[in-house]
Amino acid sequence: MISLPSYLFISFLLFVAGMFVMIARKNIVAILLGIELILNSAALNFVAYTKFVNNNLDGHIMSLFIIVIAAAEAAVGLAIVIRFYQLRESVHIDDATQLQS
Amino acid sequence: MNSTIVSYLSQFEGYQKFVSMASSFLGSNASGYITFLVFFLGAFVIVNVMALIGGLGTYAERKISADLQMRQGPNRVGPYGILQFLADGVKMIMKEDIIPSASDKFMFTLAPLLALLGVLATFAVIPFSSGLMLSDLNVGVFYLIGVSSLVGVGVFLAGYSSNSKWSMLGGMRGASQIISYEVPVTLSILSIVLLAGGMSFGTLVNAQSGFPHEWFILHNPFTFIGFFVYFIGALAETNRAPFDLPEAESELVSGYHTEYTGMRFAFFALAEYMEVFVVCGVAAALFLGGYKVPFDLGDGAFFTHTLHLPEFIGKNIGQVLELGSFFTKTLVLYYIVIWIRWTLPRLRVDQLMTLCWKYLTPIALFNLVGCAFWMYYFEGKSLYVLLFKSAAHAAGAGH
Amino acid sequence: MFEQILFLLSATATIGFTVAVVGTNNLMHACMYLLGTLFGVAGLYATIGADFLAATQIVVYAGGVVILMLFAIMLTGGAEDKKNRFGIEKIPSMGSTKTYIVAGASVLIIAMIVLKMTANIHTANKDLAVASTGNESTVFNIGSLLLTDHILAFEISSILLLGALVGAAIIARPKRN
Amino acid sequence: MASHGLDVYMPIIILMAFAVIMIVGALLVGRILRPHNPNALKESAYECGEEPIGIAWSNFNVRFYVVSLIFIIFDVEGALMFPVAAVFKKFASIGLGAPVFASFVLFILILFSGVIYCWKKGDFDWVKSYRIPSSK
Repeated sequence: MISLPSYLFISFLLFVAGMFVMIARKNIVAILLGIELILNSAALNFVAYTKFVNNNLDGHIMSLFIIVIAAAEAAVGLAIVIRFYQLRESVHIDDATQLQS
Repeated sequence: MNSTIVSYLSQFEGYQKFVSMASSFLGSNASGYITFLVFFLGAFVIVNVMALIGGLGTYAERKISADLQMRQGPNRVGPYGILQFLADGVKMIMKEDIIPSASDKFMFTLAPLLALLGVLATFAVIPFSSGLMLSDLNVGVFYLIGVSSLVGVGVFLAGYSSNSKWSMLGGMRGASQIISYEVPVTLSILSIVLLAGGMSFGTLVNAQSGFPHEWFILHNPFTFIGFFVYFIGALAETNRAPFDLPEAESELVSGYHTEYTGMRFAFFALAEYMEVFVVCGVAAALFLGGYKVPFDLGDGAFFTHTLHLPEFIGKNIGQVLELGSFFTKTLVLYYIVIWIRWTLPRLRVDQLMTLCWKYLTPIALFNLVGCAFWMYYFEGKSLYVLLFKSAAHAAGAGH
Repeated sequence: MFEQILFLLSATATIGFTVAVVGTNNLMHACMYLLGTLFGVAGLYATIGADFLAATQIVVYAGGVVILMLFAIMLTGGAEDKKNRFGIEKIPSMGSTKTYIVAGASVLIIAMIVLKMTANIHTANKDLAVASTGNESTVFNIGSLLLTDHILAFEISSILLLGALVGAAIIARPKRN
Repeated sequence: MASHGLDVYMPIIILMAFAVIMIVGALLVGRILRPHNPNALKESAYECGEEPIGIAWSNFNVRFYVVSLIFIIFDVEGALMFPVAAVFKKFASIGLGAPVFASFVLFILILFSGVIYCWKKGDFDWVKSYRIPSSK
């Protein structure tokens, strides 16, 4: 039961859900939330392949750095959202049409 | 060797016999079920004992504060009022459960659950003794840091979901305070991990020994400062006075649990008192030798070999001594926490942030570098060993 | 036995909470469901023997990213539902029918492509599943790898974090005028 | 008995289940015991006896975000440093203490420069660091 395809399937579901959230939502914070789901699915894939295919720990290192980058991305992304909100009083993605405030 | 409660029990013949008996009774290998049963019973006992300690904590708090202020304290229910917490519990459960109509009901229910979940899940790795440790995770301390940060989410949610201004202010303050002080706490734990060479509580405790000079607090000057950094940070993380800004009565009514009544409020209080025990236990395990007993009495070899007691009894006497050692250290720290609460005035928010980011975090980083240097330069030998060696060397040279 | 139970619990939590994240229309609730998903993924890591990654997932996500997101939601008007001075809804609805249709269609296309690409992995499963070994701790191996093979990535990640810290602080800090 | 590797996670699941059971059980038991007669006044938010004005889910100061930002950077830093700290002893015992110490300290120094930056920019001064952002 616990085999590579089961992990890949969960990872696939996470990816699809993240994709759906990213496209369907209009709130920038919700879009960042979808990105977190996608990054998680990628990290899960790395660990699953590491376990079932090549059995060294490089996939773990990769997932560790994915988590690091996800945290950095969330920090910077949410900072941009907050700045955007201060300027335009909105977190609607369609309002973000100008590069300069 | 992972020293969980199951591996401790499985070294006795009776347990093995019981497992094989159950296996033949069930017709299949029963060790999995027995393991589950042992863990379940162990977790049940630990949760109940901790809830009792949490309850007694409220009693102790009131009694000690009364003592410090030359009052009587609770003295009606039971001898010396010791059953006061039961009366409080009964009162809490009889109280009407009010959910504010403007609140977010789902979050309002979720918040105490997260706070309690964050505390209860840490009990899995607390080393009560070498045998009574539910699971010796390889990432023990790291796991504990992660799970206990759920309490911060719970506090924030409690403040958010109530839709009351006092609660919201308390929740924001509480969450930012908890996450801020997690930084110096993590860094001081990191320096101990560096010296012990492992993250599991088994490794961390076994790197120390029974006597104070073998504890990590007296290992080198950096860990000595690190203990105080950890302790101050842990005080702030549990929202205890002098860091009780999230629930500052004189400013925020009751902070993040202003709108909570009855059992929901009781769970926040219980989670807080249990978390105080957890951070005191971690301080005892990391810095004060944990469950170690002087002269290695804890492993029971003395009782079986010198006093010729049966192995089962000898080992269990050792375990009881270890439990006593751990609980003594933890409860002394618990007393100090209460003592500090009733002695020091509350900080202001800006002082809180200044203390965390301008003092504790740089000090903790400096400690970490210092411990790394100590590890590299002195190969991790403790100050005592170094001094003793140099003294012996000087004495040898003198002759 | 317990391996299966842990896997089933984690997988159920992951999938269930992910569906909830997709389904809910309340951003705060979505954040909480995301917390559940992340815990489920941590459980999945635990079942593959990646104990350190499971703990990292809990520390970084449960303690860090989720709180950061909750703060950001509060700082961008919380759940308050009103129009701003441009007449735009301050907090937009989580999506409209149009976006749901577009998202559904693109997800379906991606799903078909991915399933087509990975169709043979199910048949190749027999060769793949043999490589799994015991569940020894990964902490020391990860530490050793970080200090030997991946030392450059380790150091550069600190520069990345420094950049993220400085950049995000500059962006979020209100300008003094 | 050779305990299976994943058994160490069993107590965590059990304890989490206990937490859920405690909350649900107490609320269910309480439902039988306690009175239940709500009214609008009881269910309104507490504002010292006044009628609540508006709702509380409003904007907060950005300082909270900057603090949590610094926290998450340190959290991730901790996640990277924990395994390195755990193997430090092993590397030191085989005579590789110096390079490991150097890379470890370099890592800390790079991050500490970020702390110094935020310190200098006044992100840690809770009171006087910001004016209220003026709405244009």
